[in-house]
Parts: sequence; C-alpha cells; structure tokens
Amino acid sequence: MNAPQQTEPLSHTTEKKKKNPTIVRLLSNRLLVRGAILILLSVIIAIFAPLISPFDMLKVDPAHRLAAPSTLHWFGTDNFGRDVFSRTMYGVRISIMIGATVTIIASVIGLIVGLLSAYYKVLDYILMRICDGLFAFPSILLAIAIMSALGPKTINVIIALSLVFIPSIARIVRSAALVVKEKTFVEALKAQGASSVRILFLHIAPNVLSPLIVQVTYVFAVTILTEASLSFLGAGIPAPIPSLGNMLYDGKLAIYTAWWMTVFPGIFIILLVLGLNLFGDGLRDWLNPKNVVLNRRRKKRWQRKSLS
Amino acid sequence: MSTEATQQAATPLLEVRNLQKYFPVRSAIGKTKGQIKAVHDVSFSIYEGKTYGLVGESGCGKSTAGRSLLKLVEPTGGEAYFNGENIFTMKPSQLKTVRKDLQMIFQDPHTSLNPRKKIGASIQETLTIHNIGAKSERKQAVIDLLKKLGFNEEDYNRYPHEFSGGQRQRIGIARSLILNPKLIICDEPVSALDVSIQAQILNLLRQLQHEMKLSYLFISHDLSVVRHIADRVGVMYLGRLVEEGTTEEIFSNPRHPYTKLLLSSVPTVHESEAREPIEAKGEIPSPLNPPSGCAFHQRCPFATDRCKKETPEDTVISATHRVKCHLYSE
Amino acid sequence: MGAYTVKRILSLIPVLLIVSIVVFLITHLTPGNPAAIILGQGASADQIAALSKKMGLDKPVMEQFFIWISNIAHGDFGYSYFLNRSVLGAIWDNVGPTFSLALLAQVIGVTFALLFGVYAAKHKGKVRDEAIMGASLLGISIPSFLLGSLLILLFAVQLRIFPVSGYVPLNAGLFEHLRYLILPAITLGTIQAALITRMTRSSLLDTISENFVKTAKAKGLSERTVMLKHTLRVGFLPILTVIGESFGGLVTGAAVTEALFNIPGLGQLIVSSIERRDYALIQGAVLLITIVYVIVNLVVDLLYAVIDPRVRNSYHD
Amino acid sequence: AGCSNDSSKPSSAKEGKEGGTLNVASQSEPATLDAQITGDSDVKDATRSIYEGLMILDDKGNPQPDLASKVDVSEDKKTYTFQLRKGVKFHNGKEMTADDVVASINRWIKLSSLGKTNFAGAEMTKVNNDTVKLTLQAPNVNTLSLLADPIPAAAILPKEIVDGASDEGIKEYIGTGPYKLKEWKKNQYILLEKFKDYSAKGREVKKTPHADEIKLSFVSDESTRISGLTTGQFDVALSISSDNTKQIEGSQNAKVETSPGGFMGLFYNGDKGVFKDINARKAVNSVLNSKDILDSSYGSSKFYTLSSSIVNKEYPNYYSTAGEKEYNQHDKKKAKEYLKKSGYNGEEIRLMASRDYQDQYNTAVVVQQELKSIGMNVKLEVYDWATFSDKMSDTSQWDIYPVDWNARSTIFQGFWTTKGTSVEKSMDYLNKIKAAPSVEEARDEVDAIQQYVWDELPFTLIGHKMNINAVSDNVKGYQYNLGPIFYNMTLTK
Amino acid sequence: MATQESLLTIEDLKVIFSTYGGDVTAVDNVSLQLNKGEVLGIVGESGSGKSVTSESILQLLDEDLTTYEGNIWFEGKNLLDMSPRQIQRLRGNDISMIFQDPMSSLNPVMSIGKQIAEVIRLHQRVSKKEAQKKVVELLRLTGIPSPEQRAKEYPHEISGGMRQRIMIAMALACEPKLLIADEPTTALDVTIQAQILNLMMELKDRLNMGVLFITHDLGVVRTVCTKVAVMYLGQVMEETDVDTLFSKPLHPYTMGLIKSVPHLDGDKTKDLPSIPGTVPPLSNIPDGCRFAPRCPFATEKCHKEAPSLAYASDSHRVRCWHYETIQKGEMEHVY
Ligand SMILES: Nc1ncnc2c1ncn2[C@@H]1O[C@H](COP(=O)(O)OP(=O)(O)OP(=O)(O)O)[C@@H](O)[C@H]1O
Ligand SMILES: Nc1ncnc2c1ncn2[C@@H]1O[C@H](COP(=O)(O)OP(=O)(O)OP(=O)(O)O)[C@@H](O)[C@H]1O
Ligand SMILES: [Mg+2]
Ligand SMILES: [Mg+2]
Repeated sequence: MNAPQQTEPLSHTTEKKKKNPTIVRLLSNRLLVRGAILILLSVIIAIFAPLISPFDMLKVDPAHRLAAPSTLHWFGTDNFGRDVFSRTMYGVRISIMIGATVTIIASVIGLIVGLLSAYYKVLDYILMRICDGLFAFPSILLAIAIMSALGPKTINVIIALSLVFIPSIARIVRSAALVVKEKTFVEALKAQGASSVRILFLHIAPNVLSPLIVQVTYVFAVTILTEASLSFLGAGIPAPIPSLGNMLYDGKLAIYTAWWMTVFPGIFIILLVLGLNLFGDGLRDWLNPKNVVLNRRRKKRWQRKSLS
Repeated sequence: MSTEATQQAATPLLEVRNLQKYFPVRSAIGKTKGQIKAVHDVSFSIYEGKTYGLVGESGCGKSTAGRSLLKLVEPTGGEAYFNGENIFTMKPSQLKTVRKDLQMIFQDPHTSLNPRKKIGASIQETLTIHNIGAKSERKQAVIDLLKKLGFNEEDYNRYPHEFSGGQRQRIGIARSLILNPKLIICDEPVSALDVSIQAQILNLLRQLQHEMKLSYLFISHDLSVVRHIADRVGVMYLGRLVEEGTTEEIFSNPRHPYTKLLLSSVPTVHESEAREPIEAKGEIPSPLNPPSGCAFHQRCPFATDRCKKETPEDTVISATHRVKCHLYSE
Repeated sequence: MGAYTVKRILSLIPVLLIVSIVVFLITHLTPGNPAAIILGQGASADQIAALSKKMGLDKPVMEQFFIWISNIAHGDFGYSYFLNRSVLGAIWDNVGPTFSLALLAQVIGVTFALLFGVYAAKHKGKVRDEAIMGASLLGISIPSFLLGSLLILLFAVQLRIFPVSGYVPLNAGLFEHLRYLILPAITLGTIQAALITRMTRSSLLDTISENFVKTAKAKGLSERTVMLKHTLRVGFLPILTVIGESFGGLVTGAAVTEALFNIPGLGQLIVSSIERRDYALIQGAVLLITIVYVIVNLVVDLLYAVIDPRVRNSYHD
Repeated sequence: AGCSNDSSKPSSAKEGKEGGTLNVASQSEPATLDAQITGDSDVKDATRSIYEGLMILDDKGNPQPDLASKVDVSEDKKTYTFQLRKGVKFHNGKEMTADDVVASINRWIKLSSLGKTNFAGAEMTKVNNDTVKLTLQAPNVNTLSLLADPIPAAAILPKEIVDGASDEGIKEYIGTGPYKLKEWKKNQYILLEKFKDYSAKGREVKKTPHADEIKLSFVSDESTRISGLTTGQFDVALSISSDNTKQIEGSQNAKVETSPGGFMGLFYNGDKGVFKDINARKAVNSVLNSKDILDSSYGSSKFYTLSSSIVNKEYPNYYSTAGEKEYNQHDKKKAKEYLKKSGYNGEEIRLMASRDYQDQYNTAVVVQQELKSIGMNVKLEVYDWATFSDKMSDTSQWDIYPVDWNARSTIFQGFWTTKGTSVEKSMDYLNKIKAAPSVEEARDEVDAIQQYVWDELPFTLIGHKMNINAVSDNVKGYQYNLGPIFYNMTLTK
Repeated sequence: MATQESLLTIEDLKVIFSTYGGDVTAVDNVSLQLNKGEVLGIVGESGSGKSVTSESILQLLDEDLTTYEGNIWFEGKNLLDMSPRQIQRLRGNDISMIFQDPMSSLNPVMSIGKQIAEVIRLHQRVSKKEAQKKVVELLRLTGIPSPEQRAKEYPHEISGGMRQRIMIAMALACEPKLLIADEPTTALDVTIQAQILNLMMELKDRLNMGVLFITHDLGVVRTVCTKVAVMYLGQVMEETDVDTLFSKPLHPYTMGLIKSVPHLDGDKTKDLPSIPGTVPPLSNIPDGCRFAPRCPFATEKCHKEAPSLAYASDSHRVRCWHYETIQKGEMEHVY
C-alpha cells in the first residue's frame, strides 16, 4: 500500500456548466415551492372572487336552503340558501384581506417598536414591558375584549388582531436587531459619524428583514386562524360578510345536516394556512442554509466500493 | 534616531494622555458590582505620516483603546488631542468634523460591511453623511477610489458577499479613505486574512501611507506584522502600556519580561529569527480581577515580592523608550 | 440566582400595571351595563341605578381604576355580582379544569414533540422526517375547533370511546377525569405538539452543526448517545422557551376548547364574563393569568439555569 | 299543531322506573334562581321544579289552584281570597303559613315586571293562618293567570328569606316544589334533589317526582348538546335548532319535541329616524315575506307557525285574527309606494341584531335582503346580547331590530314596554281588557288591540316559532307548558 | 525511514460534497503517509481542504452529503470500508481528534470532568471511580493546577488555554495511536500557543503517537512538524520534510507562502513579497494547474494541463511543471 503513486488522472471530470445556484436552491426548496403554489392559488381566488363566484354571496334563497352540493351549487347552500361556493371564494378573499392588513399593520408597528427598543435602552425597557404585557394577555381574550369594547366592525377586528400580533413581531425584530447592532459595520457607520436614525432605519432595518419576513408569514397564518377562533367565540368578522372563520362557525351549527358548510371552508382555510406555514418554513430554510437538506446522496457502502 | 528626534520636537497629530476606559460589570439586579479596567492609563503620541503599533494578547484592551479615540465607546478618563484639540470634550458637531480626519478599519472584513448594501453605496454613504459633493460627483469619487484600490467600475454595484476576504478588506480601506483622512485606526486589519492576502494588504497600507501622508494607529496581536509596518510600538498587557519604544528598540532590545516572552513565543518561519525560549507559565488573568501589583507578576520569571505589591511606573530607558517594570526602576 | 429571581419578580410590576390599565380600559369602554344585565330584562331604571351605585359604577372611571388597583394591592380582586362570589373564589372554582386540561395538553404536546422532533432531526430529509414535519404543519394549520369537532364526531359520536363533553373533577377518580379530558387535551395538545416538534427539530439541527457535537462523535459515542446526551441537552433551551411561551397560547386555546367541550374552565369563565360585562371578574382573571404566565416564564428561565451552567453563572455575576 | 304534548303517547314499550338522575343539557346558565324577579327563561326552566305559586297554569293556559286550595273573587273583582293548602312544607322543613305567602306575593308585586305593571297599589294581606286576601286598586281579569305565570313566577318563599333578600335577589333558594336545590356549581350545572316531603295530593295539576335527581348542565355549544344526547350522556337537550332535528330523528335513541315558542317580531324605532313615519313602517311590513324569514330562521314549516296573532292558537283566550290581512303580504310594489310616501331617500337604516340568538340573527339577515330589494339602505349591525340590550334602550342607536318574545298564555307581555316603539296608545286597550269582567267578555278588546298593532305597526309580527327540545328514549313523561317541565319525568333504563 | 512503522496512509482520497451548485470536490486525489512518532503537518490557506481531509479519516463529515473515494489505511485496514460501528470503536480510542476552537468544541452544559470520563468509560472497562481518578491524572498530566477542583467546572468557567488542555486530555485519554489536531492553537494567544505546542510535543514523545497537525501558520509548522504537506484548493501541492520545505521549497505556491510572512528581523523598508490574486471558489476551479492563475512562473502549459504530484527526490513530492527549473535556482528572483 505504500507503493508510490506515480500516475494519476491528469484532469478531473467535473462538469463546468452550472445552473444558477440561487434559483436551484429556490426551486429545490420543496416547502417554499409548495407553499408558494398554495398561496398563489389562494391569492388568485381572492382577486378573482367576484368573477369566479356564480352567485351573489349575500343573496338569500330560503327555498333552497341547506341544499347538498350539486352541479348548480358546487359546494351546496347554507342555512339561508346562499351559495357556499361563492361564499367560500369570498371567504378566502376576506380572510386574506384581514390577514394581510393585520400582518402589514403589525409588521410596520412591530418593526419600528423592535428597532427602537433594540437601540435605545430606556425605550427598550418601556416598550418591552408593554409588549410583555400584551404578550402575556391571552390573545383571543384580548381580541374578544377589544371587539366587544369597540363594536363588531371589520376594522375593529383588524385593530384587535394587530394589537395581538405586534408584540411577537417586535420581539423578533428586537432580537435580530440586537445581533445586527453588534456587527462591525454598525460600528463603522458610527465611526463615520452616521446618525442613529440613519443607522437604525437605513442599515439595521434591512438586515432584520429576513427573520421578519419569516415571522410575517406565520403571523399571517395565525391571524387567519385567530379570526376563525374569534368567529367561533362570536367576535369575528361581523356577518353576513363571509370570512372562512365565520363560515366555519355557521357550518358548525349545522354540522350534522350540512357537512358541506363546514368541509369546504374548512379545506380552504387549512390549505391557505398550510400554504403560509409551508412558505414560512421554506423561507426560513432558504435564509438559513444550515437547515436545508439537499437531494440525498446516501450511497450504500458497497456501492462506493464497487465504484473504486 | 535623528529623524525620530526631530519628530519629537514637532507636535504630534494625535496625543493620548492617560486614557482610561472602565466597563462597569452589573449584577443581575443592575447594581454595578465592579469594573473591567479594559484600558488603564495609556499614553502615546502619533506623528504625521507615521505608524504607531499597538500589540498585546487578546483582551488586553487594544481595540477598546482604539475605539475610545473615535468615541465609539465613551472613555472613562484621559485626554486625546487631535491637532491640539481634545476629542473627548468635543461637541457632537465638532466631533463630526474631526471624524473626517479620523477613520477606522476593522478586523473582520465579513461583518464590517453591510451585507445588504452594494459596496459602492456603502462607501458613498460616508460622503452623504458628511454632505460632501453633489450626488453624481460622489459616485465618481467612489469609483475613482475603487479603481485606485484595484477594483473596476462594475464592482461598484456588487454586494460584499461577492468578494473574497482580502477584497472586502480593501473595500473597508476604501471606505476609510474616501474622506481623505489624516489618521486611520487599523484594528487588526489583517488578522482574519490568509498570509498571502495579508501581505497584499500590508503593502497596500504602506503604499497609501506614502502617497497620502497617512498616519496609522495599527493594532495587532501579530508581532511580525507590527514590526513590518510600525515606526513605534506600544506593548499592552491587561489594559496597561507596559513598554513603548521605536520598533527597533522593542524588537532588538526588549526590556519588559512580557515583551520578551511575546517575542520568544512567536513561532518563526525564518531560521535566523529564532530567539532564546522563555519558559511560559500560567494563563492570562481576567481584567475583571487583575492581580495586585504588576499585573504580569504571576507569569513573570523574574518576579519579586515587590512586583506583587507595587504597581510599577514608567521607567525611561531612552528618549524614545520607556518600560513599566521594577527591574529597571530603583 | 436569588437576586435574579427578585429582579424578575420586580419586573413583573410594570407588566402587570400595563395589563391592568389595558384590561380596565377595555372593560370600561365596552358598551353594556353590568347592573342591567344582572337584573335582567324586567328591571326598572331605578333598580339599575341603585345596583350600579352599589357596584361603584357611578364613580368616574379614573376613580374606579384607583379603587380597583389599590384593592388588588391589598390582595382583594373584587367581587362578582353576577356570580355572587368573590372574584378569587370564582376563579379558583374554574382553575382546576383549565389547569388539568392545559397540563394534560402540554404533557401530550411535549411528549409527542420530543419523540417526533428528535426522530425527525435524526432522519433529516428522509420521508419520515417529511411526514412528521408535514403532520406538524397540518397540526398548526387546522383551526382547533374544527379539529375538536372532528375528534368528537369520530371518537365520541361514532366510536363512543370517549364522552362528548363535560368535565369530571379529579376527586371523582383519575380514570373518569382523564376519560373526559382526553379529547379536549388532544385538541389543545395537537397545536402544542406541532409547535414544539418543529422547534425541537430545528433546535436539534442547529445544535448538531456545532463543534462540540463533532467532538462527541470523535470520542466514539454512538449516534444515539450523541443525540440524547449532548445535542438534545444543549438544544433543549430554545425548546424550553417555546414551552414557556406557549403557555399563553394554551390559555387562549383553552377558551375555544373549553367552549367546544363544555369544560367549566377559566377560558369559558372569561368569555362568559365578557358577555355579561362582569368587569371585576374579567379584570381579575386576566390579571391572574398574566401573573401566572410571567411566573411560568420565570420558572422556565430558572430551569434554564438548571440545565445550562453558563446561564447559572451569569446570575452570580 | 306542534303544541300537542307528545309525551302523552307512549314513546316506547319501556316502563318508567323510580330513582336515578335525569340529565338535562341546557344552553345557558340562569343568572339567579330567584324566580320572582327575572323574566329570563333560563331561570324559569331551572326554578320550575323548585318553587310553586298559589296558582298554576294548566296546558290550556287556564289558572288552577296550586298552593291555594280554593280561590274566591269578590263581586267588584277587586278582592281575591285564597284558602291555603294545609301541610305544605318548605324545603327547609318549615310549614308554609299565610305569613310566607303575604311576604312573597307582596315582594313579587313590588319587584317583578308583571307585578309592577299589573298590580300597582295592590296588596296581599293575611286573613288568618290559612287564608290570605289580595286587594286590587282596579279589577284585572288576568289576576289569577298572572299569579300562575311561570315568568317571573309569583313563587311562594319562606318569609325569612323574603325579609333577608336584597333587591338583587334572595340569598337562599327554598321553595315548596317537588325538587329542592342540592348544588349549584357555577358555570357547570344545577343539581336538584327530590324533595321527600313533597305531596301532590289534591292538586289540580299533578307533580310527581320520579327521578332522584335532576342535573341541569349548561352546554353552550349546540352540537355538543346533541352529541351528548345521542351518546346517552344527556337525557334531554334543550334549544335545538331546526336544522339539527334530522340528525336527532335519524339517531336511534332520541326524538324531537316541539312546542309553541314565542313570536318573532321586528321592532321599529318610532321615536327617531325613518320609522317615525308610519308609511316607512308600512313599507317594511308590506315587503316582508314571513315564510322566507321563518324558513331561514327555523328551517321547515314544522318549526314555525304563520300567524298574525300575538298569542298562540293554543291559548284561545287571547288568540285573535284581527288585522290579519296586513300580515305577510310580500308585496314589493305596495311597499315601494309606501316608501315613496314616507319620503325616504336613501338614509342609512341601522338594523340591529344579536348573534347570541341565532333565529334573531337569521331573521335580520333575511330582512336586510328583503328591505334592500325595495331600495332601502340597510346596514346590519350585529352585537353580542349584552351590547344589544344596552343599545336597545337607547333609541338613538338603532332603527329596527328583530327580537323574539317568549310564548305567554295572555296578551299581557313584556314587549309592550319596549322603548322606542309607539306602544303608549296600546295601554288603553290593555287597560280595557283588564277591566273586563271575564276573559270571554274581553274578546272585543283583544281584537281591538290586535287590530291596533297591525294598523299602527309598533312592530311587525313575523310569526311564531316552535321551541325544539330533544328527548332521549331513555326517559318518558316529558311535558311542555311555556317551557319544559322536568318534574314528572321518569328514567326507563 | 524504512524502520519506521507506517501508521496512516491516505491514498487518492477524494471527497465530494453535494451542493446546490452541483457536486463539489473539496479534496482531490490527496495521498499522504504518516509513521508512528512522526508529526505530519498540513498547511494551506483557508478553504484548501485541510479540515475536510482530516475529518474524512474518522468520517465525521455529514454522511448524507459526502462521498468518499480512495482509501485510508490505518494499521492495515481501510477505514473507508469499515462499518459505522467499527469506525465508532476507533474514534477516541485509536484515533483521536482535537479541534480548532476549544470553546465551541466542548459541551457547554457538561462538567469537564464528565466529558473526559465519558470517553474513558466508553472505551475502557473501568468503574466510575477509576475513571474519575484517571481524569484527575490526565488533567495533571496536561498541566492543569488543582485538577480535582477543575474537573467539576464547566467549560465557560475556564480560560481558552485551559480548555484546549482539556481537549488534549480528552484526546489522549485512551492513549491513541494517531492524534489528529485541526488547528489546535489558532484561537489562542501566542504565549499560550507556545505552552500548548510544547505540551503536545512532550506528550507525543511520551506516547509515541503519530500526529496529523493541521494549521495555516507556517511558523507553527516549522516548530512542531517533521513532515509537511502544502495544500491548495483541495490538492497537495508539495510534500516533504520540514527542513527541506523551508530551505528549498520547490513549488511556487510554497515559496510565495514562506516569503509573504513578515520577518521578525529583515528589511522592513521593502514591500513584502505577496501572491497576487485570490483563491478561487471550489465551484470555479481553474483548468490546468490550479495555482496557475496566481503563479508568477506560469506558462501556457500550466494553464492547460494539470501537473501531477511528482517525486523531486525520495522524500520530496511536488505538483508543478517547472519544479526542475526552480530546483536549479533559476527562478528565485520572482519573489
Ligand atoms: N462593551 C464592553 N463591555 C464590557 N466589557 C468589554 C466591552 N468591550 C470590551 N470589554 C472588555 O474589555 C477588555 C478589553 O477588550 P478589547 O476588545 O479592547 O481587547 P483586545 O485587546 O482588542 O482583544 P482582542 O485581541 O481579543 O481583540 C476585555 O476583557 C473585554 O472583555
Ligand atoms: N459540507 C460541505 N459542503 C460543501 N462544501 C464544503 C463542505 N465542507 C467543506 N466544504 C468546502 O470544502 C473546502 C475545504 O474546506 P476545509 O474546511 O477543509 O478548509 P480548511 O482548509 O480547513 O480551511 P480553514 O483554514 O478555513 O479551516 C471549502 O471550500 C469548503 O467550502
Ligand atoms: Mg480587538
Ligand atoms: Mg479548517
């Protein structure tokens, strides 16, 4: 074995042509792709709900109430004789709208709160105590309380849910910002005389976006679920406007007689939330390559041997 | 020696007197329990066009000293006169002006650039902050500088991760040069780099010094690097400057036992350099609980009882060479 | 550690103050007069006014707030006129079921999560891993009342293994107690399990790539020992945090689950208190939940110290 | 119609047994067990087995003596003398005396809505230990019916308890009924225990407790109530919505019991806004399609009655078809004409509803659609019940709302005092009925008030609902009279 | 040489990783040979494949993403053919490893005594007590004061130098035949580094181990190694004994490396010789000689054809088309 090895292959046969690794990584992230497909589908439904829906979502037709799925009413009708399919399409639209609005509001405020408290010690103490308080406050109960205080309006659902989710975003942003803040480039900026505002909003903010975006997808998903829970407890989007949540609530009242009132909105809410969660997980993996698993190269030992 | 003497007569560009930086250590309830004396009474001067090397082992306070000078940490005590004015007592607006002349290069080229900004923008931002030139001029200035440092125009629009460590360090240098500063504090600018790259950067720094009459405060733990680039060297141990002299003096005639230990511990590549080994013992003490007396006495082969009790003061060896050690005092 | 505990307990005060203000404002801004609700439909305006006065509702809101706060500072959480009981007493009656439910749900959640999380991390990237992760994604994507309804339909109505709803206290026998609790606990525990599984897996994967794991492997330890003795122990800290923080979700989730399974717990109590504008009770209960939440997280932090000597040490400094 | 008590026909061959616990799942918990002061039907259902009054209603709605053994009415119809039944024991062991009756009835007159509106100035006095006398300011044809009414019941309580009570209610729940309160676990259940000393001897309306205990559990979720019934956890499930009856009928071991519920009414704000104008009210009244509304609210026609009468047909004393042709017209053209006449031009109309009562909410949804169809700009505002009832009393907060009122055997009901509706004038009609020498002789006045309601439209009566409860085959003897009655039920398994 | 007992022979080792950009050959046809009692140094710049080479010996790389080709002979057995269980038995027992960063390489939540005892009890049938005794002994051996006390402490409570001693104690617990040290002193200060290096060499002599010493510091190589292999971009560029390498390097890369280290004495007025350019990424390996783009000697041939590792003398291998010219001393002037 110690015999000197005089010759060896002169050129290695590695393929030179390579695909763009970013795109490969993006596409090979199955979570991300599947999530994106589900979300895209939902968004398309949301945008085109008025076109897709064969019936007016509010039109009652007591003569045909609780009709089972048929070629006319694909998802059947509800206890008012309204078309469940049309309502589900609108439900997707409204759930997405609520989710998106809440997420945007909570993200913007959460981002500002998180950045400020990462940077200013005194503010940090005050803001984080408030966040702790809101965080400790059981979220659904907080939302119900706010809803009953402000009245059952869609805007109040949004306010209540935004309040509920600001602390979780602020915390994520804060902890990410605390890490970024210690990076040398921040010190370099200070050394150049950059103002705190510039450092905070032009430099630290872009660097906390990735954890923020990941968190945002989860908040989006949880918002939709929480709105459903609120509906279940009677404090969600005020009827008769359909959200997937209050459709489920309506469906539950007739779950034995009209399964379609529960099943179809149920499927859509699960798919939508699943899509968001998949997307979030995929995004997280994508941003943190440590978690990513490549296509397997689990060659058996005998295989390796036969190669050599 | 003669040039050295003439310089002494001139006023230094930066004169640091009795610099102190203590970090409070808080207990869990927030009560101050003690202090880390990261920098403990450090004085030195830097002259125009010269390089002052600051060496010492990890945690001895080199970076803290450098950062204090830019007020990146608020110094606890002492004065730093830049062109005759005390940086530490300046108003923020004054400080901003001084910062044009006082720049810094950092150790880690990977974290010292904002990963989300194009490198051109990162450099240009310095101009924006100080409101220098019109927008288009700024960009041109940046591109000119990049070209000078061996980049091409397209590199302006690339992100830090697209560059290697050495290239990134050059970008960091570019950023510090854009304002035409007088003094650059280099905090271990090459210790994260491979030897072959390290040489490139060191050469570049020297070249720039000649071209632009720059002064450096060069912080490093690597003696051979410091020797190569510095005109004067200060050796720090646990927050104190234990020996200071011209490069020549420190390397050929070290006085402090710690300096000797350092020199003998460097593994040498070139045969001729090997020094008589000094038996090293003990670990570097924590700055939170520094030993009494001379901080080095526990590891010092020549330590006496006096070293345990008394903190040594400066002993002058020559006009340019001083040492803090009882061996040389009365 | 003592000092740290004291500090944490002191930092509870501002949190509670904020929660108090919020909950007080919300309840008092809410339309609906509790006196009118207590007296029912037939009550006259005089009667309502008299009761309002008796309940102190005629005073300015600020004054009511200070009275309430100072009472609480003296340990008096107020009186529920609706239930004819002290708030603490009423809460005490309802705490048992929620506690049992949350505990069982958490036990189910943590047990499954650790088993599956470790398994998934170990088989990262394989079908088994994907199946577990898929299931746990589904677990956090399904609205809990939907899941609960499905469980009832399947296990209670169709198979008749478990009762549909209700609650039997522990003193009526452990078996009966658990029999009634198992479906709601699964409903509530599923989301816990899903959340903690994901955390377990990702924490383990993070830890696995750390150098000391390589050291452990280089020692010749078997894969299992490396996983359980080294990786899991260090990776457990973030898992513990999630467990602590999920406590809030547990109480929230309990409100829905309790409504569905008709468990007379805190969640139901608060929801129905909100419906009836039982101010004292809402305020007291939310405040207490907050206190418990903070305490749970304090305990989690102290557990940190038990598990991680680094944390332990920093408390001394 | 649905009023017939199905329990009379043997539901199964199984024989009833003595003893056992009757499990009842009810939707919500009573706020109190003080039956005298609230008109809440939860309170009624729970307290009916605990308390008794001097009188009791039979299933035709006629008052019969209960704790009284005999009633004498004076010539001027202003004095009622009651002979008390002897040997009746309270749950605390004390024997009932005239003092207890006097204290109880006087409290009821003072505090209950029925007492306040009908018996102003009236007083009960003791004649001797076994006799009491009720003196009225003015004759009231309904006196005995009111005393027999289960909500708010003129329950006879021990004097000490009446004396010790505050305005918010009595502190101890002690009556003379067949069951006594054993335990009230707030938010969970009320447990009633058979009262051993109870005797139904000589009573006109029989109460014979069979089960040892009645457990009234509060299960807010309807599907949970149903599931519990089908799995045998509950014997009776109250408040079932019509849509779920199929499920119960489909199951092997339970059946649905329907009984007359109250009416669903759409109340107008006659004080402020659009509906101050009678034409606007008429517009709404003419467009409404009661069948569609009731179909949406109650499922199939099995579960509601299209009737213009305020009182159910089952209580013939007050049943009236006057004004019937105004009912259920669904005439869009006419409605638009009225609307034009009213000068309505697109103002927003606030239709208020409470989601806590599904039928009210459902009615509101359909009404909104129907009103929109004649060009009314209707905004649906849905609140929880607490907010709803708060807003109800503030006429600046709403324009119109649907609400259902419990079934009563007389026309003297709570809705007459509803705020914001133009009911003042109706008081004259009511007083005339009261003053009539007998119910039969009040016929014309009954028709008149019914006619008034349809002419002036203080509200629109949409229809009568059926209360639906579900009863397991494991029990028999279920009865219903203005609410479920549990005390005669037996378990069969 | 012939009398020396061969301990480890790496033959044509190829390590391939799957990545998104496709497969990446991090180590390409590396052959090395180590005898008992010898210290074989591997030097090279960051990313040259030093760690990958050393970790493939015990197969510590993520097995799902890695393919090995070639042979690694240890005491006559091919490690790459062994079952995971067999490898496990070798790890920590016959072959031990020390890693670069002593902080992150120790389990932060386990006392150091336990961590050392763990490896002892794993490979030797001893009681807990005996293991404990052995721990104290090992700690004393590595020069740790009051070892009984220290054994109870946790990694974060002791200094970096101490931690590295702990790592050494752990690696030596079962008296391995082969010690692999992957940059064991890079994270340490020079004075501490000197202590640790002394300690390692002392222990090596005492146990007659073979040591595979990985570093990027040429000075350290010179201090501790008997033989050196210089790696660049996954390939061994030059391999010979230490003295030859520093006195007569044959590869332009080695020459450049040595020259670019600043002298402690010497002419500081002149610029340092440096190697132009930067190390290309593995995904973009140049054709021909991998060093050619940065090589001042490079000819057209260098850019086209890859040279093989040739024997310049019995104990001197070099991968360069021009080594003979260099050997003649005709190209010194370039640096
Ligand atoms: N922000 C801070 N808070 C508390 N202690 C600090 C802080 N910054 C530095 N220190 C402490 O001050 C001492 C000196 O640190 P400094 O970074 O100046 O050392 P250094 O000589 O630059 O070391 P290195 O070679 O590791 O960079 C160290 O003990 C360090 O722990
Ligand atoms: N798991 C992996 N997947 C893909 N590439 C890898 C993997 N591990 C290492 N590499 C690549 O292999 C090459 C060699 O890495 P290695 O860690 O051996 O370098 P090194 O010589 O030890 O460098 P350093 O001095 O930085 O430790 C690097 O380019 C690295 O990016
Ligand atoms: Mg430093
Ligand atoms: Mg390495």
